[in-house]
Amino acid sequence: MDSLLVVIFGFIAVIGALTTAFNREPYIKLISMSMMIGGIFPFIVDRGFLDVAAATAVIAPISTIFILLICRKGEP
Amino acid sequence: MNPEFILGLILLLIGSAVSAFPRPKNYLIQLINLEIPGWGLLLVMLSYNEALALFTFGGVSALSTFILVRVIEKRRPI
Amino acid sequence: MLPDFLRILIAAPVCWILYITIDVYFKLPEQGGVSGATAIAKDIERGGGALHGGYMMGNIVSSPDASAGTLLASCGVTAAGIPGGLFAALLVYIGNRICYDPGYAGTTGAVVATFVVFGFTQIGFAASDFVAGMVIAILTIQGLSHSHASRLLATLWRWRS
Amino acid sequence: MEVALLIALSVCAIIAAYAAVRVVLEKRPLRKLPYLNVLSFAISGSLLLILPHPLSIVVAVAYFVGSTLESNAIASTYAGGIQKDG
Repeated sequence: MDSLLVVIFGFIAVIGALTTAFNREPYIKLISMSMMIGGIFPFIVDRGFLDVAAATAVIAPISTIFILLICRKGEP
Repeated sequence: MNPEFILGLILLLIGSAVSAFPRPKNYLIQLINLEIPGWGLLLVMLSYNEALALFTFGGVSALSTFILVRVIEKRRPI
Repeated sequence: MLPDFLRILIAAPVCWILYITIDVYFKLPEQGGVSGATAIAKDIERGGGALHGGYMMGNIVSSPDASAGTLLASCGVTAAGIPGGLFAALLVYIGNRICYDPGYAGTTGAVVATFVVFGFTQIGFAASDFVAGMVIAILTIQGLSHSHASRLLATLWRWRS
Repeated sequence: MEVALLIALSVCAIIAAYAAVRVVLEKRPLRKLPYLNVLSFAISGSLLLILPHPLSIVVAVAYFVGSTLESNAIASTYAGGIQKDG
């Protein structure tokens, strides 16, 4: 992969991880975690593991939906 | 030292430090923080070209999240 | 043969007109499909936008419609030609059914966009230009300014009804 | 890799970086979701342009539908759409 692309997708993954780590509200943490996963996916595809990428793309939202079950309704 | 390995180590360090000391100290925040080192470990496994390990790790990660969610739900009724 | 940047800049308005036309024709700005889309529309209206444009932006966020169909069909034409585009249309229909949506807009958009993109590849365009053009087109609606984009979409909706 | 593919890939990646910055700078959670949608479009396009293979269509569609489902669930739960008793 080109070095510009490595820098850009690595930037997206790291800034998503930092926002997930240091924010205090659960919904903002979940949105930033989705952003971090988006930065990780091009690295999986670049290695050529298309089957792993397809399986992971289906599994990741299911994991988020499990976490959403215990986010309380009124709590921001 | 390829970029996947370095990125995975960065995510692993950030995630384990934050998941050991969660800032608002409750189970939900700690469970969300625990997802970050999981993805970092997946990137480290990716840099060693282990396809079967990636499959197994993805499935087990989602399953353990489900079990932890059930445990937290039972302990603190919503 | 045009230069590369000019081809992307021509492909972006073509994609924009295509998916806005199909979305407005299938009445996406009329109401929010799910409760999340309605909440996004109310929040955009509170920030200074228009309500019907907000409904359309919320529907684009919460289910794959004609914009996703255009993007994925041009991806399919890039990878495998006409059969790739039709296969992407089938997958978009399945994804629409997962997201509690009837799925007319997404499937129609994907099928129409397959033939439009294939027609443009016959006169010297590359199919990958339309992927970049669609990303630019969605940027102008969802990414620059929510209030201005929702007012523009509300104007188009008033024009249709 | 040919030149047209590379230029399209660069455009997608730059738009993805812009959308990521906008997601971080926005304060309210419901206003973050359209920017997240732009990011999802850009990533989903660049996944296919990195490796143009017929199986990549399945990966791009799976990523896009998964991301959309996630946004839908977050918005519905935030708005109180899932009525949960006990």
